[in-house]
Amino acid sequence: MMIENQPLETVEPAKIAEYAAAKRAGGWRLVQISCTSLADAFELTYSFDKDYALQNARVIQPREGAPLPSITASYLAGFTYENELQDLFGVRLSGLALDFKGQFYRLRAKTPMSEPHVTTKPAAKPAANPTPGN
Amino acid sequence: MGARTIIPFGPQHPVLPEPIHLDLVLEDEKVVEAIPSIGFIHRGLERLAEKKDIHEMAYVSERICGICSFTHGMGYCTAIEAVMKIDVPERGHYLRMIWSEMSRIHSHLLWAGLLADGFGFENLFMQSWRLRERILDLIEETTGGRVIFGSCKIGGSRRDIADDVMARLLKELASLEKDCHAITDTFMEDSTVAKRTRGVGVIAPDDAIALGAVGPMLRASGVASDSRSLGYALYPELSFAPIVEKDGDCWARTAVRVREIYQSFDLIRQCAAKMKPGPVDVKVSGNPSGEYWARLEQPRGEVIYYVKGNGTKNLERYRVRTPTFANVPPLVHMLKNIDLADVPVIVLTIDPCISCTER
Amino acid sequence: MGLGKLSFTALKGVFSKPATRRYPFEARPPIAKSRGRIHFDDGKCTYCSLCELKCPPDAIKVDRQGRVFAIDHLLCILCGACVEACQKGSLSMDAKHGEPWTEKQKLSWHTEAPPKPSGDAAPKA
Amino acid sequence: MSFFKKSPWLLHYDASSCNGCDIEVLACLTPVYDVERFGIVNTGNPKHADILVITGSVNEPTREVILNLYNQMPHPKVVVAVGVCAATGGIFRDTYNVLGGVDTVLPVDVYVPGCAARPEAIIDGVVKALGILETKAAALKAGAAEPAAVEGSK
Repeated sequence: MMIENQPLETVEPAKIAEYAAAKRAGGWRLVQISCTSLADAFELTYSFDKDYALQNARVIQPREGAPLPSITASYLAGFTYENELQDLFGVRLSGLALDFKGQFYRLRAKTPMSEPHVTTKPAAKPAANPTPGN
Repeated sequence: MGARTIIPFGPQHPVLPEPIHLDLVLEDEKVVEAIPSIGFIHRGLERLAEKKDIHEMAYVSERICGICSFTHGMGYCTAIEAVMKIDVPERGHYLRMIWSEMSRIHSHLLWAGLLADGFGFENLFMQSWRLRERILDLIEETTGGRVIFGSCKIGGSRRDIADDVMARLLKELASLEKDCHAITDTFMEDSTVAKRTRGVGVIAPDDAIALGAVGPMLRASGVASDSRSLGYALYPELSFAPIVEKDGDCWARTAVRVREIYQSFDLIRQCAAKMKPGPVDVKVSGNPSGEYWARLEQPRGEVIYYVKGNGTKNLERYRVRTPTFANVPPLVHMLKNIDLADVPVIVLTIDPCISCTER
Repeated sequence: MGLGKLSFTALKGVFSKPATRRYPFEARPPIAKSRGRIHFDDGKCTYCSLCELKCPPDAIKVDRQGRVFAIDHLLCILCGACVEACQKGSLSMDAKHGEPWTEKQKLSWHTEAPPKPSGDAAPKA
Repeated sequence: MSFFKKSPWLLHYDASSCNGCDIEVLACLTPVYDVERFGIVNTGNPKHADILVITGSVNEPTREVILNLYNQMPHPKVVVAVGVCAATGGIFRDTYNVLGGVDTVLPVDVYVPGCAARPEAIIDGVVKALGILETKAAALKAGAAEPAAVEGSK
């Protein structure tokens, strides 16, 4: 099996729109945007593809502070990912071409993925009760 | 200019077995805009990685979607194996490729049936699904499940295919391939199918790239992009070339998928010829630490599994970007300035898989 | 479609076997590997609870002290992880699918501890 | 099993299933399983339906849709929960957007186990539901009051 080489470079949050515009001009394809909730920031990764080569851009967006510029000006396809960031994580964005304002996903709880990762197995499992007989 | 009307499409709609909601803005019979809204079947399984350990997540991954289930399990395992630097035995890879190609055949036949139903060709729908049952029988014989295979695990495959079963499988596949021509010829040559699909929902190559289309959508617009060329599993050992059509309309997307059915038959035969006896899995110990973006080609297109391990038995982050999610912007683009009657056909030609999209 | 092909297709339809399986009047022979239902053989179980540990949806509950094995078939995803984990062969996969239920049931089995050959007191029931 | 007096129509809704059970419900209608042998027709209209087949666990947006569909169906009606997700939430019951099985919202008459439920199991479940449907129809004929519409409690 081949393990892909996946270069990762860090980009300032304010510069991401320019970065994406440069990628678009270079003929790259937007592959995905993913987000991980850290304790005090969101760790976003923008992936681009050109001729089967992957390039990742990492953005650390603080929870407070200036909203993240949208990349929908260069990649319209970004609107699904960015609305997802807004709905699931509560990342604030500016300049979205198509803003659903939190209505893209219909959720029980607001921004359910915003909490940072916790590793706990639920103590009480609502599973079968071991009662003798039957 | 007529008055504007908004017609809600879905969530419960006879054309789609799954719920998706579109607000179609109409001017007389013409759709001028479509606004999607998803989330009806959002479960939030990415967050389940906190509660289930890495081995259990393989089963959860398979249940992202019941149609492309095997590739989901395989993609997750590929990502974890890349992080943990696990070397899967050769036979394990070949088995995975055979099952993933079998699931491609079953998915494309299923989709062909749904498309036929979408433009009212009931007979073709029934015939496609009749053939699909034969591939499902083969899947059941080799894996034990019809739609959820449960055959992939971190470190290899959970089952082996015995030689006599393999011989029977190849024989049955050859006969199935012969029978497939009857329905695929209808898709390719029938004038009623062409009337509903030719020139409908055209997407230009540049638009397809800008809007992030993947898989058969992108290939139907003339862009040769197939993640199997990336070299995951043992695809570099097999000879194949991405199938490309140039028109970018519904007919071209149908043609790509129809030709992929036969490509998959060919790939299974190549795998069977190259397979050697040997172990199918390796023992896995330890926990993943690091991150990886695994890219695979599903029946519906490129899929991405991002895993981030922090050295515990639970992943810190598990993210899936499924092909239908990437194909939503092109769908919205295609649904502009078309007739209302073409909406189901266009929606179906992206091969929507909503449970994938919403996870 | 030419007339020749048309009549050929029609004749083929008349003389070929119907595709329909006449379930539930005739069930087809089960495929050996089919994952239909988890079967529990309480004679062999040592209540080690390995299956409980491996079960992804937590459908199995084992009480080691009380020697009770309980499975919720309406939670079981039929992955077979418990069958692979079971060292004693008390769990197996039945090829026949489960019956539909009108009420939720949890099935549990309880066995008395076998008389110990030496020393140890029998576990509390 | 006897032949049925009525031709029961079926309405299928995917609450938040993984598609596996949905496809198997559809497979029941195609040539190999062909439930139309029993007069069962898959309809898209709740006002024509007798049997509500639900796949997948219930989450917040689908809860309202299910209630809406159920209350539009005429009496007598039965609900069949297909697959373990529809019964209990299955492997997804710990996720944040899932409320649980269909019985958290509606009275369920038949549970079909399996992940994904096989077409044979679904046919068994629907056949069992037909028996319940006839009992309910007989009770209505004998003068029993129509059950009230199910209200969603927030």
